[in-house]
Amino acid sequence: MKRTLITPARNTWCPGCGNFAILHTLRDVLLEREREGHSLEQTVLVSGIGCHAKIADYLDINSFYAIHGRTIPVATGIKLAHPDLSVICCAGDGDCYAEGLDHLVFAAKRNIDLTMIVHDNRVYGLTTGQYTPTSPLNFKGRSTPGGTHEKPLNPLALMLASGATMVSRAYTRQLDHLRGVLAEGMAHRGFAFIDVLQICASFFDMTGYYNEHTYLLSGNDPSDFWEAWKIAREWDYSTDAPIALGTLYRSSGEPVYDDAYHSPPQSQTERDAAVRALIDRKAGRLPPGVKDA
Amino acid sequence: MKRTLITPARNTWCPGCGNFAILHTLRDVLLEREREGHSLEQTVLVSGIGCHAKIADYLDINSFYAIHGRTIPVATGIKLAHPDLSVICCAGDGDCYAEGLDHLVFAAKRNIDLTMIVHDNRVYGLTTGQYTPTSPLNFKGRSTPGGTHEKPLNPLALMLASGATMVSRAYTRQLDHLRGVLAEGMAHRGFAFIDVLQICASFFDMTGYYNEHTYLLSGNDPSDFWEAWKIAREWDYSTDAPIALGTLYRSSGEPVYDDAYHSPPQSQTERDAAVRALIDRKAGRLPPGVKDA
Amino acid sequence: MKDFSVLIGGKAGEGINRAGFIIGRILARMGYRIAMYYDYPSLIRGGHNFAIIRAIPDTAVAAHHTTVDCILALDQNTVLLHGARKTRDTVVIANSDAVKDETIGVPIQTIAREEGGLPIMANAGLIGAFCGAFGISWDHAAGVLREEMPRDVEINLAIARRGFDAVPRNATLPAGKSLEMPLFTGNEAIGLGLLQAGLDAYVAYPMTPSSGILHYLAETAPETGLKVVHPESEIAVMLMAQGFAYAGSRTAVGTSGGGFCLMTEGLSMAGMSEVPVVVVLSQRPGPSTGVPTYSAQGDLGFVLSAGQGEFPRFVCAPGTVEQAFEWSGRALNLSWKYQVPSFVLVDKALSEGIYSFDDANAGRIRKEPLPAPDPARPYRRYADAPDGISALLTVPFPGSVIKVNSYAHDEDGLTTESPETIAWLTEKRMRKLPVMVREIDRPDAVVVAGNPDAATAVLAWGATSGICSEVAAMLDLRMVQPLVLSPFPQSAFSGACAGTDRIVAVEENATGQLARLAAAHGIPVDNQILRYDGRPFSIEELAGRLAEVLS
Amino acid sequence: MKDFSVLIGGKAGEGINRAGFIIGRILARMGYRIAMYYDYPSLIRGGHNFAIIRAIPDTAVAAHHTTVDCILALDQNTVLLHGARKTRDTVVIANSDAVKDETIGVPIQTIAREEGGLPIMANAGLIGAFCGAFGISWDHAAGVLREEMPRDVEINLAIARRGFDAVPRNATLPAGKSLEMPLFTGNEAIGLGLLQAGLDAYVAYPMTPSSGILHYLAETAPETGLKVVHPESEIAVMLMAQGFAYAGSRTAVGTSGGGFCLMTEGLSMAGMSEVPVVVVLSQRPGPSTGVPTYSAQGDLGFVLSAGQGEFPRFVCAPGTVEQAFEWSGRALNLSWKYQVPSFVLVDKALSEGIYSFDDANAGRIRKEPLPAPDPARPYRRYADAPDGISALLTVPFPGSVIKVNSYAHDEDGLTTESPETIAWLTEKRMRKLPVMVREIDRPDAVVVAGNPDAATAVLAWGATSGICSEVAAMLDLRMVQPLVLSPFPQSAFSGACAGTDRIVAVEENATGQLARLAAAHGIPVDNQILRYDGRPFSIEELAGRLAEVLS
Ligand SMILES: Cc1ncc(C[n+]2csc(CCOP(=O)(O)OP(=O)(O)O)c2C)c(N)n1
Ligand SMILES: Cc1ncc(C[n+]2csc(CCOP(=O)(O)OP(=O)(O)O)c2C)c(N)n1
Ligand code: SF4
Ligand code: SF4
Ligand SMILES: [Mg+2]
Ligand SMILES: [Mg+2]
Repeated sequence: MKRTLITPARNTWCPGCGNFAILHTLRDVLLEREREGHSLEQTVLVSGIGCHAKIADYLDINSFYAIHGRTIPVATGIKLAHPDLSVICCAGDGDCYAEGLDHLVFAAKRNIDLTMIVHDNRVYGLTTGQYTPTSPLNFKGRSTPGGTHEKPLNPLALMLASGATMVSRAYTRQLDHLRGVLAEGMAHRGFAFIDVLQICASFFDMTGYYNEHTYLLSGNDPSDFWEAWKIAREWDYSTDAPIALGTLYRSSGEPVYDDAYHSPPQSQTERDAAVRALIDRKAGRLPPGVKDA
Repeated sequence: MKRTLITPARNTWCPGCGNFAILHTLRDVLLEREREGHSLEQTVLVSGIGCHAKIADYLDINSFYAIHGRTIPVATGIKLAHPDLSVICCAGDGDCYAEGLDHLVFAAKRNIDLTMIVHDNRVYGLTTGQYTPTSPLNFKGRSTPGGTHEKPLNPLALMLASGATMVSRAYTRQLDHLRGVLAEGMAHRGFAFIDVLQICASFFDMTGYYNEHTYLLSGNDPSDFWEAWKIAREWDYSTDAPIALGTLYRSSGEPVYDDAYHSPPQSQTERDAAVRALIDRKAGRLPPGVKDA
Repeated sequence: MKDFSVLIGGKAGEGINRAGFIIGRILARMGYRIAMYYDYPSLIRGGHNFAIIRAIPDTAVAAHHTTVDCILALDQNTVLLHGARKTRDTVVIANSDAVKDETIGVPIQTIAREEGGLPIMANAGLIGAFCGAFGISWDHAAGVLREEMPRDVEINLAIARRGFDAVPRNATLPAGKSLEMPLFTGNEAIGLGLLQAGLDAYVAYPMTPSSGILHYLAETAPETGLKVVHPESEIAVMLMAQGFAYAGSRTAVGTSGGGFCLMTEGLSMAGMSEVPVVVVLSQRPGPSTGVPTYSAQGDLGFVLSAGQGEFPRFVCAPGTVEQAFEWSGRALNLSWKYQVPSFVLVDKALSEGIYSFDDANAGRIRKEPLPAPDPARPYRRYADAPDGISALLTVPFPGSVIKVNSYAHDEDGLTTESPETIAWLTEKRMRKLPVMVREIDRPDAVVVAGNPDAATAVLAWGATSGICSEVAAMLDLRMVQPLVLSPFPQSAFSGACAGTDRIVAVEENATGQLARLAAAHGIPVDNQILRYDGRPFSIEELAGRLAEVLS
Repeated sequence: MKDFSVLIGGKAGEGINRAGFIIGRILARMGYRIAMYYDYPSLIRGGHNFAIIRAIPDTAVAAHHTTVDCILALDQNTVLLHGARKTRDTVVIANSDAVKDETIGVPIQTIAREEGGLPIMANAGLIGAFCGAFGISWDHAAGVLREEMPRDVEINLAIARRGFDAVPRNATLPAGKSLEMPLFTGNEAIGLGLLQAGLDAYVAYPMTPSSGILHYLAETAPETGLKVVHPESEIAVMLMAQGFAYAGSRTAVGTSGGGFCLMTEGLSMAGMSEVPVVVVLSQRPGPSTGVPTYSAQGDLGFVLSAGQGEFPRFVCAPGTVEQAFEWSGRALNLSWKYQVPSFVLVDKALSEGIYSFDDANAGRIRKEPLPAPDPARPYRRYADAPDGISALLTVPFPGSVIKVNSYAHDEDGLTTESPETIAWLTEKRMRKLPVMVREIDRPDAVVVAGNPDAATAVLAWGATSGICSEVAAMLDLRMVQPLVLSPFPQSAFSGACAGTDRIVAVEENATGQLARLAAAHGIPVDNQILRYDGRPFSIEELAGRLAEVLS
């Protein structure tokens, strides 16, 4: 029987929600990878909390439905325990640009091999429409009925400044493009960051705006950090400007954090001996090998 | 009697510690500001936890000796309560680039009017020498005796990407320059970020290295974001490179977050009336002015 | 029909909460008092939402029955899922555009479309039909609708009128004698109580079921001058609040369990630094993300001991909107008076339930002035005092340096490692406790309802005490509700329980947290009725469970 | 001289801790058992550090006396501050380069310089002088020094020898009969116990007094294959640990109170997701930053109820290095067996104290295999089970999809809002409790020492139980130490207290947290001896306090 990779859980996203696009595109990418020989058992999805995170209920693969803002540390633990796993984070913009921002910067800094998909609807969906760090200046949400007083973060610029080795943007109404970027992210060794402009049909429907302002990158050289930086700064998530979709930056020469974590666990016998040695050495019964603390 | 601005608390920094330079330079800057008419009562220092933070015990001005990583939210609360206060954060690199990094990015994003002084000794001093986010790759500390596997953060690049409107670097062995930068930071309206390369005499004494590699910026145009970005990327806090000291970036046209928080508190009578109105309106006894939630 | 219940149900996004509120207001203006339970899953569109509005003329009401007198069905699910709530007399009015085979059908979607309204305006048609069916005059209904639907009011009125006209009058609800009482959610009542007591700032990160406070206070800020901040995380919230307080602003924060976890480090800082802060914690079923939009009482033990180290704290747990209004204000004053953290511990049922607010009988708390320090002496933030309470100055203060500190410190706020100073500071903190006890251990810290002389008592806290009061009165039992949980009002509680020979605790948790607290204070509980599925008891259910236990 | 104490003092940065350890080892190799208390303020250079090493041949030792037999003074402060510890017989050996007017002066700084050593090597001279003064053979001393100072060993030996030769022999310490026992800090013993029981990964952010575990495990990782991570914050620590566990690595984390606060949200997630994790929490005086390098027992109540919602947890509180070794391992097995969080709750006194480790009599815990799921059925992560314990599989597992979830969920780990499933899941969690109680409520969960038949008992927990044992034996009292605090070992504890008519609790906190727990379990405490200045009792102090209370 062919697995559809969709669980029987009832889908409760709103009609028109961009999350459907991410769910189905990711499913397709995973199936494609399976055809290419990547076992799905070796894939793990980690989600935060928010509308986006329901994808953990819907996608029929291993998943850790974590807490608000914390996809990355969970995913990091999984990856360091088992560097052979493919680990995907599906996070929200409130989730990972507000509550959990520090983890995001550290994942980029470490260049840990994760695929980071941010469902960036630029609003807190599940808690009914407050501003997030990528909402435009003057956004009127339920916690800021008079409009926000702060400019948004530019997550692509932040990721470039933090050391991410793949930095991309996609859009839920550009399905083929989205599929390509997700596949590229999964194939990338290192921290692959993908900001997906995701339509929130209920609280911040930017379909018209995005349709008008987005364009597909072509001909850019993703190994050129300076060009990437220039593209990243084109649109500041607030002021009208062309919005590039695609991979701004990709580099493969950087050290990958999890490379240092491939050691196999000791057997009980080995461990017994190691502990024995640590004890004996403290009583001078073994030549000092490891320096004592 | 002239105030020395130094409390009677016993100073417990190590001999040769760069924190002395920050303490005395900041003291001088404050005294100078007092002479210029800025009342010291209107100045508040917020510190984190670490060697750096002891400055709250030593400097005889209003202070909030907070917890590890949390200078910024405390300072933000103080500033929003009283936008007329001058609020200074003295933070550590472990403190504000690890534990509290998200607050730092948000302070920059908001462009809140704080002076952020990071005592960047590139090591956890008070907890005896572990690596921090600005320690170089392969740093051997007590938690990483085999060396770290991750490249450092570049805090200047991060701050530029996050919206800070003043981004500077100083060095504790360049006292006059440090004094100038601190004074400039205090005079700046908006988020003034100063990464101070601070010598840790006990765990990471980079004096020789910094003496050799640092140079004073001159002739750069701090209003030129691109130039600032280029200077910020010269040195990655790991690889040998020239280390610029000075103000890379300064801009004054951006909205300042605390500008929206100048409203005076209501009197009890006004408040009584406001609550009365909110209650009555719910029973239809007042024309609906504010829309109900 | 002295005790009237109506259920309205439909999909998320169809405005059930709002429609329920409007029906409540229509009845409130007729002199009824209202309690509305609002049930919704954690999703934005679709699914099933419903509200049960219970109304009694002139009499306080807190809970709902198993059955209702009227069902207003926007969709088929409402009819399917609530069949068990029907009696022979229940009137069902359904949106005939979406619901098959019901007694009274009104094509409200068609009507809304025909009148040029948005789809969501269909519920005006259902409200109109409800009024028509229950003999509520059109003018009365239209009056409320005009106030509550000011946008596109004429279209809404036209839709409602067509609903009104489409149904036969079924019964006539008699009017009560009372003036209209305003309807508030528990969250709004908390916000109002804080405002009344002089709140200067409110800082929160959204988290169900506490977000309503943030939304309400943000929305009303232009009228109150309140500074409202929604920052990057609950950690920031808790720390910012103390920055505000240090600079002289009375400040509260609001959250639910997960967000509160992130505040515990800052809470402990408040304990050491003696910077005041009010924490509103609205409970939902845990552990962890749990069940975000349902109710629970599972965080009492956590709140009582959260934060490393030992420091006094004030915890109150209101159960009604009047209590929420009064005790939120008290919490604010107490926190500033004693320089300890204060908690307002509530639950989703109260936070998001809608209730008539008995303004005239609600305690109105105003900002209490604080004692000034001795002007003859230099100010010391942590000056020793017999009751442990140093005079509180905030920055900027002319001529004073004000230092607060999360380390153990001396009277000036300078860090100490001296054993004597550490011990002194610990004792200074702890000396507040007896004074706090004296302040709160008064009869009003523990509510007694039902039959106060009954030998069997139902023990309850938070929103559950509402239904327990009603059922206790029904069954001639005593109801005891401690409003203050820390410091424990030992004598008030003993007094309230005096003469009982049996105590049954009713709680929405799995381990009996209030029962444990009572036992620790020498009053063991004989039986426990626990519920932990996120749902409230109906009156009949609770009465049945009590009868079982007592039989 | 059967019971020998030596104090060494100097400035931070002069290697007092290390020198104390080496003196301990010299004595340990003579057959003594050792307990070393290390006292230091929170600074890196300067100030005053001291260590008191108490040594008894062949007999366990845990605490120190008010007075010492020898003072080794690197600086003047040591002499000034510890005058009260001197008896007529106390031998004071001082660094005459820095200390004036002492009985025996040795110019160790001059010596170190002359021998071409670094300034810090001066303390080798003092160690040598100590050996000389107490008749410890040079060969014996040199043997230990060679092992402990492998870098520049010849210079160190030359400095030590000159110290050795510079002092007259004062007394001859008799040798014991035992083989040298290794010396460990509590932190190291915890690390070892975790390793022994099969730890795969350790994740921590540095925080005194728990950092020693991180340092030790990182340093020994090349030999143990352990994965050690020091990430950006304690929030990351707690979440990473659960990522590790989900992917099959047995993982522990370590912190102190402030860091633990930040872990509580993740802790609650572990409660809901049933992902195992071991938390080592080493206490220091709070609230908040408090007094980082001193000891306290103020976080018990917090640990027992931390995290929103209700879930079982296992809490043990070892008081000796042997207990730390054994119970850390048990905690690891228990967490994985029951899929609940386990705590190892210790304090600075144990964490950073140095003790002889009685390897032969320490329980050696090995990794317990877990039951496999029924291979005939599709794997369900939260499959129902009579004892609430579903078989635990971790990713990757061929043919299985493994979903864990912080929301209330069904057997497959899919989110639920159904009242029945929520109640089922709550009960599943709670059903573990009686099984956990059966597992731990055995006599070894509560230690009885002193005179087990005495009618007066001293109740203690954590490191304080060491001194309480000794004082209880002195005063012919019973000593009761619950090693397990959650679930509470009710019958073991009742058994241990059977026949007492008076219980005196000794705790390092201000409110008597263990006393409260005991009372809640039906064993009220009659008297409390509380200390909250961060310092340990000396034997004489505690005996005096006890005598006072019992008089
Ligand atoms: C610690 C914590 N704080 C707050 C919440 C409440 N909360 C749940 S989802 C959410 C916002 C989600 O926004 P986003 O991450 O943008 O996801 P979206 O719903 O838009 O997909 C919040 C604040 C929580 N679950 N945990
Ligand atoms: C939540 C929390 N985690 C850990 C600590 C322990 N701690 C105290 S200071 C410090 C490191 C300080 O490093 P840094 O901020 O660089 O300051 P420095 O000492 O170098 O000035 C740590 C980890 C703490 N106090 N609180
Ligand atoms: S609220 Fe927005 S993000 Fe959430 S499900 Fe609906 S459309 Fe999607
Ligand atoms: S450890 Fe380093 S940073 Fe700390 S006081 Fe000493 S020299 Fe300064
Ligand atoms: Mg979002
Ligand atoms: Mg540092």
